[in-house]
Amino acid sequence: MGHLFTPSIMRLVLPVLYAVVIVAVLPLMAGYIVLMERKVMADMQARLGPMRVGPHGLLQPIADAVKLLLKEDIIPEKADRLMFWLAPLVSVTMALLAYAALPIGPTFQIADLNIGLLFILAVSSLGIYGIVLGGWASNSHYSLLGALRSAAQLVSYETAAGLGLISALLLAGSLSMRDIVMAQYDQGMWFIFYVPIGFFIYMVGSIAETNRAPFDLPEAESELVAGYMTEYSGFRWSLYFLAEYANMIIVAGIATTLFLGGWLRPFASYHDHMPGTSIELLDALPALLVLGVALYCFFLAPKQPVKIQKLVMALVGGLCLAVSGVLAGSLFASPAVLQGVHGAFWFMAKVFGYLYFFLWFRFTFPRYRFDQLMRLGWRFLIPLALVNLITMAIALLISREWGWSLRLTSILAIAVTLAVAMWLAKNDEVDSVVTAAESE
Amino acid sequence: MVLNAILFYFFSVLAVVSAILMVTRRNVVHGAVYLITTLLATAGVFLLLQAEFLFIVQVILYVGGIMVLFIFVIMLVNLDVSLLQYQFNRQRFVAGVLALALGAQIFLAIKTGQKSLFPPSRVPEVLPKNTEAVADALFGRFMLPFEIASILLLVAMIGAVVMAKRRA
Amino acid sequence: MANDPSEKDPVSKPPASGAEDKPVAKKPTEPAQAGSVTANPSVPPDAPAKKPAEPSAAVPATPAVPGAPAAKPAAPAAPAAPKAAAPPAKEAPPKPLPLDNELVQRLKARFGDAIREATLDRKQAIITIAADQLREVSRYCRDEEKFDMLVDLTAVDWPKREKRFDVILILYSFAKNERVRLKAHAGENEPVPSACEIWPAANWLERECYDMFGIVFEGHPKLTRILMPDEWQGYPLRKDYDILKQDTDWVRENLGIESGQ
Amino acid sequence: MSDPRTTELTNVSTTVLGADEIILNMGPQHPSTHGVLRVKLKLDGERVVDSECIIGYLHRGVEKIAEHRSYQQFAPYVDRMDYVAAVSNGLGYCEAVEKLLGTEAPVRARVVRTILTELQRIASHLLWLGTHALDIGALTPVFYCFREREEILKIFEKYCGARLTTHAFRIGGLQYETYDGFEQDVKRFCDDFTHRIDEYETLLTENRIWVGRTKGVGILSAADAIALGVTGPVLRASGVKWDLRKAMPYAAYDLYKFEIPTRETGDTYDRYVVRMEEMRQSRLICVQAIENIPTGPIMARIGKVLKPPPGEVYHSIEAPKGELGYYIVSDGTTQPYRVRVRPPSFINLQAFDKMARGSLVADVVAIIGTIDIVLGEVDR
Repeated sequence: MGHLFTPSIMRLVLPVLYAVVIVAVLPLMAGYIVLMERKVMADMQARLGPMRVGPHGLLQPIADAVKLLLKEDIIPEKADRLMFWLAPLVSVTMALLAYAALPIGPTFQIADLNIGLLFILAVSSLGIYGIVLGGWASNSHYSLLGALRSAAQLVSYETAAGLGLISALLLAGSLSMRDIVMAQYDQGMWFIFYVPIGFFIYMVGSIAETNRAPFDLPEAESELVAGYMTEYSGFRWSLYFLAEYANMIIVAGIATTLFLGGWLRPFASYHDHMPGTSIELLDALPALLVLGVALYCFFLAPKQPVKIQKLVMALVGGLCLAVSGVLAGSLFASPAVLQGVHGAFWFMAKVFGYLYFFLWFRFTFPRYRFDQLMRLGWRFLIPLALVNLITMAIALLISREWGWSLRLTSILAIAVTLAVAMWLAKNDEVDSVVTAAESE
Repeated sequence: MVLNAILFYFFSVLAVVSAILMVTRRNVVHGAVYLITTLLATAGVFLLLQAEFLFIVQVILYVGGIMVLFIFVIMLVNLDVSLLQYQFNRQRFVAGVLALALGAQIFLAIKTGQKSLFPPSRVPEVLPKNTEAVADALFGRFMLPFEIASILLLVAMIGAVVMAKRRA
Repeated sequence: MANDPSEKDPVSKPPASGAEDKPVAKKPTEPAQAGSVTANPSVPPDAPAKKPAEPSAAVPATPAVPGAPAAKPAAPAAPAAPKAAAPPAKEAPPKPLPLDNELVQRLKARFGDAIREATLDRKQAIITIAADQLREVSRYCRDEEKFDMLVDLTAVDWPKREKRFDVILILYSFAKNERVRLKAHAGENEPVPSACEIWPAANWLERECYDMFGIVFEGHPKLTRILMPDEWQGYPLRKDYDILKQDTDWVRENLGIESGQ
Repeated sequence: MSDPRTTELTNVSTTVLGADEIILNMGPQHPSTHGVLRVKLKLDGERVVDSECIIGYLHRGVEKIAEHRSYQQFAPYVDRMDYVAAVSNGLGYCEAVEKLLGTEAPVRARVVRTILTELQRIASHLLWLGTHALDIGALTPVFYCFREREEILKIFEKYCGARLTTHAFRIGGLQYETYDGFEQDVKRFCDDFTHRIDEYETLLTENRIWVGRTKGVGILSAADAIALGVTGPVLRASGVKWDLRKAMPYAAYDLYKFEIPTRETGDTYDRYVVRMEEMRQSRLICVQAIENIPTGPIMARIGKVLKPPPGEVYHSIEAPKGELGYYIVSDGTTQPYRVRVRPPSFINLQAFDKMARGSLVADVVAIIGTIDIVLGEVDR
């Protein structure tokens, strides 16, 4: 039996185990992100959001999932059957495939490819086929119009997002996601502080890439009535839905890894200890946070109107308590375990923080018109990303050749890029007036 | 090592079959999808040769970029007209000759290159990171061809923009 | 309307024309209102909604107006009379009175007998004109008289008269803040000249008139039904079109039910 | 209205986006056509080449019914036309019949009528703002607007028992005295409303995307507006300073001071600014009116059976959508011989084609929103 655990086998079993965990957890997480979105949206719109299914709507995602499974799955009569079946499949597989290289914790990573970032970018760019073929196959010119629009949007914003990423890669020097995080650990500074404009460009690019918020033109409800997803229903539609939210998590994961220091604890190099113990001050934070949540759940439990809701709330409180126990327990375990568990917590915290911005944008901004969207992409974001790349490279060069500290040179680079951004924005306004006049 | 051979044959058969399917389909979009599978299969073969940078470039460039524009054009062009047109194949003879010549060449390559039909078994333990290798080659020894190629691309892009501007 | 400017004498403002004298609480706004009315430059005092009684009253005051027809009909005096003695609520307001002010005179001078009659009903000017001159009168009203907005174009069906339809055009002039109502009599299938070139607003209004009454407006770019289904037979707003009547075969064919009721 | 089932004009082939134009049918069931309006757009790519509005789906023959009802019986039908601004419909009709009878509502009735009509204007503009922003993609304003509109509807419900089709007024004045606490409710609403509007303004007015989506979209020049008979905020946004409440004061409008907001270019953004300013002015009127509601009778002495002497009258008011006019012909009986309603939405919608031509599909949705039409009034 011993040979079963030889390194080569273990190298195979562990990633498969991680993969199973991710594929299993993902739909659940996507469901709860939907709930988070509806609750945050309700909060911003002076209302309560789902409250009926489970305490404070906590069981709503399960209800949604069951509904989607039971819904009738209609295929339009003149649709292209093969494509209609294939399109959502392509979307979902590409979205799930991209998780292969995502470093959730120092050890919790399916495969540490030395071209990790490129692999994720490549695979998520294949997601376009799901949308384009879906729009084509449903054979109604509403969805075709929506599909073509989203293809054009994805292609143009991928460039912008890619360039935004490269400016962070300059600092990291390697494509492997692990090395990028380690680089941020070695340099003791998250890359967002060195190249904030790159982060901003990537954020805008990633929102456009996942068809969300001000850029959700392809399924703009009012004009094209749900764009390429119009003809889909039931489980097939939920595949698209899962793909969209999986993409959102990937995009948030990439941003966290590259700009927000992946699984690193904030102030990773700060090593002050709790008096008299070997526990670092900041390491206790996650446990305390989750403990707070647990207490709040227990506090709410008796207030729930229905008995079952009291039970579920208590259950959720217990769950949080267990998680905080694990987090606290790992404080005393070996550093590897500590890093693994806390790393995963910090990674997830940053991902959800990033997603909060997604939701926030969605509820405050109206929708861009298609030509404005394209103009923003090609005439503002991509040139800005190029300029940002060049100035960052120069800053890096100066700091390496003349020994100035990277912080100083990066601030200079940021200043130059901001100046260019102002100039670009100014004549962008002039153009938008011109095009408005043209369109008369 | 056996896994290597299995994967190799899987990818190559997939590539050949989908290439044939691509040519024979009546519906153009199905053809495009089979073309994509062919490209992905060849990318798989690159991976087997441990050239992962090439694998990624193949996936991003061909499948992620060029094929998207292919499908874009297919959808924009009004296809009913092209379906009705008479599929000319008067050049049946020329096509035959060309196929034979190509076949002979490939056969010769296999004959002289490798003795056995199985791929070599040398799998070096630690692999040089070939992204860096490609980068060094590109910016090191082949600096000049790289610059010429980039200028060529630039000219092509400007040409496209000028033509589009005039037609709009 | 108590606050209807036309009734107001520039000097005093009768608080309300209600018959009995109501104990009106001390209204701080009272003086302001009187003040606001006269002081409000944007509402020229002599441009109330209705044809003002004043100007016609003012005319006699300046007999020196050359060429004014010598015998001023008693009309201008008449409207002043009822205002003084507040009519008891029961007694109805005066019957439509013949109207003769500059606008009517200019129109008569210009179009002669095409202007059939001009009356003042409830202080609103109504000028009846010959149907075939409709387009010329409208163009004249818009260009010279500056009635630049066609407020409404509709019709009234008087089945007992031989020319059964009244085509009504309500015009409004921004400059003079004044309304006038042109009325043309049209027979059953007698086409009426369309006012589309003069006021583009007439397009849909005439289509609705055609849809509801069957009046054909010749010169209209696309005279088709606008509210009813295109293949509907019959014109609903005609008096002889009973309220329960329906185009039963359209209903049966399109909606597949026996009848709407 | 062409036969709904045969949509022969929609030539949908598998690849539709060829060089030739496609016909895109929006409606009659479409989330952003504010009711059953069908717009047939001829598109060249994304640009609108030609548009045709097909209406009549909600035609109930209100004018035909009027000829078979007595004057008082017809009053509730009037609320069903522009069901978003029922109170101002009622005001127009009651004042028209009062003018027909030659009588006039007492001062107290006129002041209360003015307050309720101005509240209704605010409610109608709030509903417009919410749905208009929703069409353009801003998800949040609609909830804020409906929260304020709810306050107004509560006041209506307390006063006349109904929220939407209120039938609040009677010919000759009011049937009900104002409930006690009416002044406090309106006062509380007016005080609270100022910073509510500022909330919407911060959310939208300087929002670059909102400005980008509305500036220069659906432009209507002053000359076109007047020629097309357009009235209301759409006309004022094109630069014509004209408001019936000032030009021909009715009810108690001449007792209060308020401004008429106008803008110059007449695009969607200007109409947005004009309507927001109008809401502020309406609030101002309510504040002035609520300070001092004159006491006195609320009903003129016109007796139960109304038999207006033969003749005709045209009376119009400034409804939230534009000039709402009633042309009533009476033949001396208790039933009107003919009631013609001048519907502002119907005539304003006619300007849609001029605004939409040359714009993009996404703008069509914004343009329908900015004209602020209610299909009940368009189809009558």
